[in-house]
Amino acid sequence: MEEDNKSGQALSTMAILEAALFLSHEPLSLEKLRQVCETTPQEIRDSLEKIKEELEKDDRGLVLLEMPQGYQLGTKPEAAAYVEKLFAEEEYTRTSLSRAALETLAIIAMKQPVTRLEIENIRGVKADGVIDNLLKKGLVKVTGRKEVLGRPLLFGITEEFLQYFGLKDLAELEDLKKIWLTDTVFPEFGETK
Amino acid sequence: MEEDNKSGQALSTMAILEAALFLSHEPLSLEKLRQVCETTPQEIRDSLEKIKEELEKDDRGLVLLEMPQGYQLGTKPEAAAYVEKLFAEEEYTRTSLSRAALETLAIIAMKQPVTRLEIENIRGVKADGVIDNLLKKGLVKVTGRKEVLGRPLLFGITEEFLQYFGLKDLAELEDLKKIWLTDTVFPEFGETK
Amino acid sequence: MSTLKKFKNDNDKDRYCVKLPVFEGPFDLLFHLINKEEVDIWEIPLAKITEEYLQYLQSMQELKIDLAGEFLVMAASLLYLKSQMLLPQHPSFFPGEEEEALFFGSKEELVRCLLEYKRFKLIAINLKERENQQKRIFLRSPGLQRVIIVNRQCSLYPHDLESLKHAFQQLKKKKVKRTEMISLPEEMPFNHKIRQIVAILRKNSFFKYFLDDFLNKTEKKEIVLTFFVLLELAKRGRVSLQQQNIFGEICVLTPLERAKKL
Repeated sequence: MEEDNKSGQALSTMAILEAALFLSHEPLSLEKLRQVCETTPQEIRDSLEKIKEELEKDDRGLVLLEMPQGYQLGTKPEAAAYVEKLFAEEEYTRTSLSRAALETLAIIAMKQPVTRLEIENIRGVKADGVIDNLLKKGLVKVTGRKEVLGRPLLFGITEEFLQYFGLKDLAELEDLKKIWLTDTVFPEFGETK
Repeated sequence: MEEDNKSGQALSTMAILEAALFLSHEPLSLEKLRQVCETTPQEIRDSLEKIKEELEKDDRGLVLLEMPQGYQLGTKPEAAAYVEKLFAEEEYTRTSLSRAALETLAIIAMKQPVTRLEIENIRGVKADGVIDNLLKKGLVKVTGRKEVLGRPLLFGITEEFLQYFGLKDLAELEDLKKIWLTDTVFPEFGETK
Repeated sequence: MSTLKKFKNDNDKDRYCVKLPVFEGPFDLLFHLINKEEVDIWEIPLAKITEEYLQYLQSMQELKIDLAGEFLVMAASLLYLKSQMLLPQHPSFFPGEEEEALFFGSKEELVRCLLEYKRFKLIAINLKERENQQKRIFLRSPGLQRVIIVNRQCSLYPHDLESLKHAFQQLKKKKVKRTEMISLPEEMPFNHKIRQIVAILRKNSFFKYFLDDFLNKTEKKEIVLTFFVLLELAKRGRVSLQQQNIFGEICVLTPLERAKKL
């Protein structure tokens, strides 16, 4: 944009990326980063890779998250117990999803688009309350109607679903499906409460 | 707090500091950082020093700012022209302070606590508008009332004043006061427009 | 920790939940029972499992826990299967209708349902792990400070600090001179000054000056005189004075045609 602003020595793409990712509180797309850095997507990708490597070092406390909408910096999971102290309790206590919600989400993610009845048939329990809740949370959305009697709503997962579970894209979700094929002994589901 | 949370490998103090400084939107005091990291002030100081050194490298885009209230991460000045693109025009375009505002600030900084009338006597013009504006900007605050007829408000500068002008502490402001005493030839005041 | 809090202020129902395993529906319970038997899912001892299932329901009822209808449907389904196996030569007394109200009509169907349920449970476990991991990653929240951070880092602030220093210096000058009394001579060389200024206005083809252009004098008397002259000229309509905004520059304008007349 304003050429005259760019006085002083030039920064490396890595440095500009770090500054941009630091300032943003939402994921930045590759395209956005390209605009900011004024360089090629390839160099952005390479620099992001290098940043990721650097962050793996023990003296660094951040991670580079790859999300459906782009890249974002976060703190390392191991730092959680420390940095939590920065926040008031109510601020960071994020409620976990209930088992019912997780099971319902699993079905929707694997079988989408799927109707409420189909979900209920698999779990053997009513699903309206859970689905309403997931819709409210934005983890699930209505994708259309099934062209059968009664034209029931079809549900699918959202980008926020991927983000919530730290999945980069739908391909990573597909990897999850491989659990379908394995036949391990069924592990006891840990108590959530 | 919850000891059991601290599972996984331990992070270095540097890493925890980075995570904490990354998350905070305001300067963190040494005491606060000590609480977060659960270590000695000496180790905090050493680690901050190391972080500062690391940030000087060309591949890093951040700086560690030392401010009256503590430490904070910011982006390198050289990155400004790039990262500005992340924000909508109106968000980052900052209007410089007017000459009237600067003069008023100078008076308040030098003679605080000072009344509006005293400011007006020095500048020879009404100051209410300017003071209101500075109060709104948070650069100036009401510190009390002068015990004279009419009990006029007294004004002083805020911590944000120091931050705004990149002054580390009041000692640095004292250095500025020396200008008051030196007898240099008055240079023509540059137009702000 | 959260369990404790819940325990304190919740009703009986939740307190029982702490003691008894909670099941997310009839399949969940059934799965639990089969799991306990440690048998292959295809070799379910149906009679035994059915009995245990019913026992569990009974204990729940004794604790006055409201059972969802689905648990009873499952009980009916299991009993139906059991009866079928006892009477293998009569596949169905009430074909169609009866089966529709049940979860499954044959052992194969039951196993298929259980397997499908198991897969989703496994995926749910995987999601749970991911959730736990993600919850420990903190992101920067949108903060109002953001803009200030950027700005402070812009090369703007050293400039501001310089401006502040200049302001100090200027004030210092003002401070010293302010209280000085200026006495004007009784006979002001007024007309001479008017001619002088008019000459300037005529000589140049500009029609816009700044007040500072005229007041840029070293002698205080000179400044005062010039100021009065300009006011006089404005009064006579030879020039007009304009100030765009408060504390802004004052412009001295000479209308083009008038400038010629002068």
